[in-house]
Amino acid sequence: MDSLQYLLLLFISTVLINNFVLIQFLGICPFLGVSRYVETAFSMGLAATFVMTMTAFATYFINTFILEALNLEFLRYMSFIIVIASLVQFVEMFIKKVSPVLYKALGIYLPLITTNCAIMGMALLIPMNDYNFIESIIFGFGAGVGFTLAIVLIAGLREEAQYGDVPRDLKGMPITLILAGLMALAFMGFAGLAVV
Amino acid sequence: MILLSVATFKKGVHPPYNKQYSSNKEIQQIPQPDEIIIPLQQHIGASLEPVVKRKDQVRRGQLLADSDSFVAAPVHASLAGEVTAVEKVPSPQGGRVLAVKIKAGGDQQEELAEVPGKEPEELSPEEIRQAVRQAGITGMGGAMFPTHVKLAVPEGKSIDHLIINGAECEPYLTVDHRIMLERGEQVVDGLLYLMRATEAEQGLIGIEDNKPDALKALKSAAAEFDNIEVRATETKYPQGGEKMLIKALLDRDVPVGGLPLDVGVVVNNVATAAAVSASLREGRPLIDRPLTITGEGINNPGNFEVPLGTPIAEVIKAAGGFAGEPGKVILGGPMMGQAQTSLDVPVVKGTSGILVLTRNQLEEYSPAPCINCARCVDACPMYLVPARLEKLAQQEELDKLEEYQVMNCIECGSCSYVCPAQRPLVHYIRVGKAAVTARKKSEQGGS
Amino acid sequence: MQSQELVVTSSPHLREETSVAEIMWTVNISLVPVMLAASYVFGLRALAIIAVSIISCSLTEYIFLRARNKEVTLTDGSAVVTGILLALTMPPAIPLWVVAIAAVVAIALGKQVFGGLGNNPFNPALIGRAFVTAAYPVLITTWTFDGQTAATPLNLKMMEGEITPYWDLFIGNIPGSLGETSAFLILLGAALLIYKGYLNWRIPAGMLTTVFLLTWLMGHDPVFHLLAGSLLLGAFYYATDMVTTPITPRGRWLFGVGAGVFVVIIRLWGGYPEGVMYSILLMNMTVPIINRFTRPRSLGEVN
Amino acid sequence: MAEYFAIFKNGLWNENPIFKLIIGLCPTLAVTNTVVNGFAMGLATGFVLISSEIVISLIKKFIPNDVRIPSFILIIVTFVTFTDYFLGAFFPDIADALALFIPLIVVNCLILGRQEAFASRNSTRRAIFDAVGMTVGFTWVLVLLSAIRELFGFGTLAGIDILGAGYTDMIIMILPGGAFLTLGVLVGVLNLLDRKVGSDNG
Amino acid sequence: MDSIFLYAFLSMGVLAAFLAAGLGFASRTFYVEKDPRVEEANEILPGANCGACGYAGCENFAEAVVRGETPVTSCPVGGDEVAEKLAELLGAEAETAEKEIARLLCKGGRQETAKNASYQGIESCVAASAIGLAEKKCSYSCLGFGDYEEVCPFDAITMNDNGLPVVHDDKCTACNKCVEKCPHDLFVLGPASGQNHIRCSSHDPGKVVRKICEVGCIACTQCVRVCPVDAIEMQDNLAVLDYDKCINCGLCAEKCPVNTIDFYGEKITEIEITEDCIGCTKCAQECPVDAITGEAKERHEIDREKCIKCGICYNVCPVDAVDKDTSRD
Amino acid sequence: MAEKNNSIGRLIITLTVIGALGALFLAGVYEWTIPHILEHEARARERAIMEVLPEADYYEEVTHNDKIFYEGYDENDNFVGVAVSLRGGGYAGEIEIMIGTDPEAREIINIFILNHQETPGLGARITEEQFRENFENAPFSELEIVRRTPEEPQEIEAIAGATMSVEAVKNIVSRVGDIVSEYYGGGS
Repeated sequence: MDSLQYLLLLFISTVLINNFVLIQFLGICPFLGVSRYVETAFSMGLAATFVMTMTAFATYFINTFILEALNLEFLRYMSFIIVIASLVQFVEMFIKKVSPVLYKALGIYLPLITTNCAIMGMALLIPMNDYNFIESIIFGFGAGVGFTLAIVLIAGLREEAQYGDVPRDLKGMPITLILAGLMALAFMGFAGLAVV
Repeated sequence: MILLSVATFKKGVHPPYNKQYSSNKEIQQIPQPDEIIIPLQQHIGASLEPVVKRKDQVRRGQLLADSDSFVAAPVHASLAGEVTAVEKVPSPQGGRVLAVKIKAGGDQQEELAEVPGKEPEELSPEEIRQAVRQAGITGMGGAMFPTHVKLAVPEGKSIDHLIINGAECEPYLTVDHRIMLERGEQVVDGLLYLMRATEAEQGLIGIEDNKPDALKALKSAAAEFDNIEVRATETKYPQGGEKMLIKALLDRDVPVGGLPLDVGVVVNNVATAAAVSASLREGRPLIDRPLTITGEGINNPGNFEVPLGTPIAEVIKAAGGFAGEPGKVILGGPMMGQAQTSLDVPVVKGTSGILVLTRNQLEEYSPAPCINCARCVDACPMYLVPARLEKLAQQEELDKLEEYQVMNCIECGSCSYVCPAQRPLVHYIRVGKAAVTARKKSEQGGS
Repeated sequence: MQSQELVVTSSPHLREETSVAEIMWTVNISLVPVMLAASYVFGLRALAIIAVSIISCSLTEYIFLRARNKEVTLTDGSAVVTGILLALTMPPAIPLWVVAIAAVVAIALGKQVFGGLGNNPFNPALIGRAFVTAAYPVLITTWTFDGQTAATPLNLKMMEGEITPYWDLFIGNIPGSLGETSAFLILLGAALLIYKGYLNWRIPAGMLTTVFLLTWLMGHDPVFHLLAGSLLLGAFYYATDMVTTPITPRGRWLFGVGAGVFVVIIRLWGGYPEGVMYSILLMNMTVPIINRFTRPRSLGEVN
Repeated sequence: MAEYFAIFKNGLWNENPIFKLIIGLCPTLAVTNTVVNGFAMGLATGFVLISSEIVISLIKKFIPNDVRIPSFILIIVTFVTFTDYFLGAFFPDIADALALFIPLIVVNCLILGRQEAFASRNSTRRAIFDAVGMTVGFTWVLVLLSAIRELFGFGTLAGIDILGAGYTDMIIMILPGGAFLTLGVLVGVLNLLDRKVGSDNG
Repeated sequence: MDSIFLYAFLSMGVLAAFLAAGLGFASRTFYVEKDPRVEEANEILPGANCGACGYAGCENFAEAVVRGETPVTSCPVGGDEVAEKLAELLGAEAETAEKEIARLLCKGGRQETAKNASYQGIESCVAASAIGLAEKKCSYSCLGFGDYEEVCPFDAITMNDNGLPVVHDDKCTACNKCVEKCPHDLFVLGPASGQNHIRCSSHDPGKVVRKICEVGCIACTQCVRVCPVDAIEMQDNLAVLDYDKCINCGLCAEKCPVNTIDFYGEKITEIEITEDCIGCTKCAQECPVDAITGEAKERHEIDREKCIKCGICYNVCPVDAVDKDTSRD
Repeated sequence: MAEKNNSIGRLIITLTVIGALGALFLAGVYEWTIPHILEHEARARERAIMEVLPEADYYEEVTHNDKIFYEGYDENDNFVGVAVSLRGGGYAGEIEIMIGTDPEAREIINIFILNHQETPGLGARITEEQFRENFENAPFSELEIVRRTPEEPQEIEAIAGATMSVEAVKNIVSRVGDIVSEYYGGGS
């Protein structure tokens, strides 16, 4: 029971309090790039969440049974990036084969994910925080959900901002950054929740 | 308890009605105009081919133009005289339209079609539709949809209710009110023919409860018919909207993109019903129509029987001319009528009124930004989100416009009426509708 | 016959006699009792804060509009509304320059960068307040009452578990921000707005009910939670800011309930004693999505 | 030489990675709360960029098309790991401050993007100029951004007190929200400058 | 400690081999036939899949570019270089035609055209025409709100003080956006070299036009008659110019009594046949007014009485034996 | 490039070679840098221990039940106290604190914040000398946070605006008594 509550808190904390995008600055590129429309943002978020959960799973094993066992921590970045790259590739292949519909909705976002630093950051944070297997999975999933939440919300706001008369020089990226800043400001309301 | 007995729909607005200017003025005959202009497109549908040419002499009631197409209503001369031109003239709908110009001359005795004044039950639906088409009758509430088309029930559908729209929810206008008072029997008679034509069992007449005398008049006119019911509806705009009236009287929702007949109903205006009666009893084509001329900018507001094609300047003259400086001249009511650029445009079949507002009455057009107050959402009787439609139309997001059901807008103007920021919501929605329609057309053309 | 050209416009040709300015100024008037109470409870300093806030907001708006060659629309009263609402979130002991910074941020980053009135996604006053909360956390959490440092009712509850009597909360004899004193005067102002039809009841109803029910379910004192802090002010004034809230009826319920949930989460488990500001900002963020998924079904639409 | 200079200059303004290309933003936002951090991040990224552009422009002929990207990533990650250990060994303070964002240089689209867009299609000499130009372009915006944030956030510049003791630190400037807002406004201002300058020239 | 080297070598080698095998396998098994231009565009792109363009990866972007959904300049990573290459790839087929420029077929600005009413509402031509409202009496005229100013992606259209749009030739790319947008169909694409333009679209009869517009075509047909190459045709009360036939002589502009026709070119003031004439008779055959006389293989002469100075002889002479003097009108 | 031999074998060889060579290179880097990194870590730890055990001249690392304790001795080899590093959740992330104790007196000598992610200028003020002084001579018991100048040894003065961070430090430090007492008994 206790650990269940702990896992729930870990999840909430990853999604809201330490939101990957708005608080930890991870995955900013797709967050700003693929957030023009709510639909694409949501698909991107789903794809990222899926890959993040899988990555958490895979890198946990690589880290525990190869790197730490063989004292090869210095190969962490290299092995993780290889794992992420292959994983993305395999997932893409798999989806393409299994469901063309799903591929249209999610698959086309997969290539973007290799260079999404939220994935790599998440993979690296797991050994840094000494998470065990279940915690790692929860953390990976939570990070993905947090990413999805942020990217969908900002896509909604951006769609709306198009109707407004944004000053010419602020159009595009600057106004998106300002929106992200204001979102981060609002997310500060969650600060301190974790200590409960 | 009284409230409960009044039929109504949800949302809508309560504009000032201002009917006092003309509501107690009897319908008068307007002096005969010197020249009339008969546009060849006074209906929704295919355009007409003129059957007269320049210098032809025509009699009153003579056919001027017709079409082979089913969805069309022929036009007749409302003045005897000489055809002076067949050319494009400014149309009351904006733009230019081909029209026959006739200069008055000779005997003004009208030429009536030969119709044996048969009772409704003696005629077949098809015969009634034929007669209605020959008389060139269209909806006289404003939309000008050919009435015989409305009456043609497609295979597989059946009509159980025929509704006569006597709501007259447009502010200022009183002509329907007067028709019901003065020609109540004719309206009920027209209703009987219409019911026969559609084989509808039940006739319903809906009248806003601010016209108790009209309610009384029609109740007594319809008293002998069991299958006709006269009901009061709440005085609320747009109670006279077809879909609103159906909702109020029968609680049926007309499907998006559908017609009243999809829910077993046909709705006709009181003036149309009267015209149907006139055409079937007397063989009279639609060449005159009663209308209201009113507004603060008119000296003697009143209700007039006007030959179709009369330039509105003539009607204004008949009503004593402008009071003060005219600002806007509107054909129709203030909520849905169209402002005119010129006084040379003619009265057409759908012209239910001429409203003149003085210059002093007009406010400066200076819309403020939309503040999302959602008053438009709360007012829209069609449950649309006008504020959003405006933005989508601005950005030409056609897919989303369709998703937000822009085509379901009835352009009643309730949203613009309540908008505190004076946003031209209806105008934007029209732009959006036009764009969506254009795209649909080009897609169909392409495939 | 006609001396001047006729005017042509799209229909309708009638308009109800309201305007954005009228709505804004009515909001301002409805806040007068609260402002008077603030200056009675906290002294003239409260008035100084309000004045600085209004002037800074108006000035920023003016500069922005001039710089963008737009019509200067200060008379619509929206900058003044922001100024007053911002001032009411400030603690009485706040240095005036902090108020000015908050005001500039509120109008500049909260409103004008998005194109001015009607286009801002977040409530500008709350953006100003959230900005200075993050920038000067010490100054913004220093509360005074009768010239003494004092803790607000929610602080007292969080730190000491002490509950302030209801009556004090209701009439406003308590320390706190300028606007979070008297529940009674806030209700009075809100009543005016409801009477005029300028306040949508769904949001405050959803928000207050949610807070009441949730705190009660969690075993806290629901009445205290309703009256304490800026909940009433927030529910009636900040959460009902038309620009930053949903336009659909169902969306408004959702907004109110969501804001209520966040208030309770932050108050009971969060790092801050008060969560009204953040809960409204967080819900502001969701408005485009809410609007999208609560589009009313048009008459005759299937599904 | 003029040609090389043009390549170099490109990165400074016309194709400035941050405010024109808008890439590589994660570190830009995360580590720019002090000038020292911003500068160090710029150099670290620059080192990886330069070394990998050199290596890739040298071996580009031997890499089959299908594994182009994975090969580049492997080369990049090697240099990143090197940088990480090097900083940890000799500049532990900086390594601590930049923490997670050193390894994340791997997935900085700036690096991979330049390999694809430039190094794999140009001679080594041209690649060096491109990398150096991009590095300087990346670094100066990083330093400018961090200078603004540090000045308002701590009242200091590169640790030196500027605004005096009477200044109340504006803490938001060093928080995430402040990072987004500052960069947003900064890019806006730079756009304005760019437009003004551009219209004067044209 | 040496084992570290061994393990490192082995583990990464195996992992990398695994990745490579997967990739190679994927690229073969799941090969899909695609638009070759998409492939080419994809080749040009950086391939970093960073998403900065707003699309889901480079391939997605390549598809969008080829479909024309997004401008070639929208890959921020690739910069100008990539944009140029993409433009080259996509523009290959478009380059062949002669450069065209949008032309406005209305000259009736605020000063020239009678005003009918004062319009208040959305300041856009599309909006005004959607409800059939116009200020000017001429229902074919330019509504003057300048929607195209915004529509033009290249800032090539500005509104002048007279309420008419002006196309800036140097910026116009003949993208057709303004042609599509104008609700009165007042824009056409004409060859950039064209110097004659009949700037009216009114099909109203001349007597109507005369009353409402100072510069509207009154259908007097003088231009039709003067045109040496029959490039002008009357279509329902309106003179319409066929740009393909027009030789830019400017005669029609000169003749037009209401100044509807614009001529930007240089009018021939003097023309003569020099001694270089080889007497090929080509000019004499082509002259629309038979003003050239002369025997074959002898120097020809221009009859100044008959000559209309259209310049056809100058254009057709195979040995450049026609001299002309021009002056700007 | 595209025309090159793209056979699977070649793909594998290329990537394998790059990966393996990179790994070899990194192994070398690792061998070269790791002593320095370890040294830095050790030096940082030593500094922290000396900070919290000011009287100590040197320390010895002792492991009890997998838990590492740093015993401090002065130049005369007298035991002056024991330091231990504890972690716990802070406002923004984990906080790691080196705590020096005097098990005899059942008192805390001083603390040193090793790692934290608290808000700069706010929660980060827990690293300041002024705040750490609060813990000098604090007893082995539950500590208390007050919003005034502390009067009792167990009282810790709050930092305005950083309640959560102070609370976190207090919670972590409060645990030290039990941990140290378990192995160093002391006093009564």
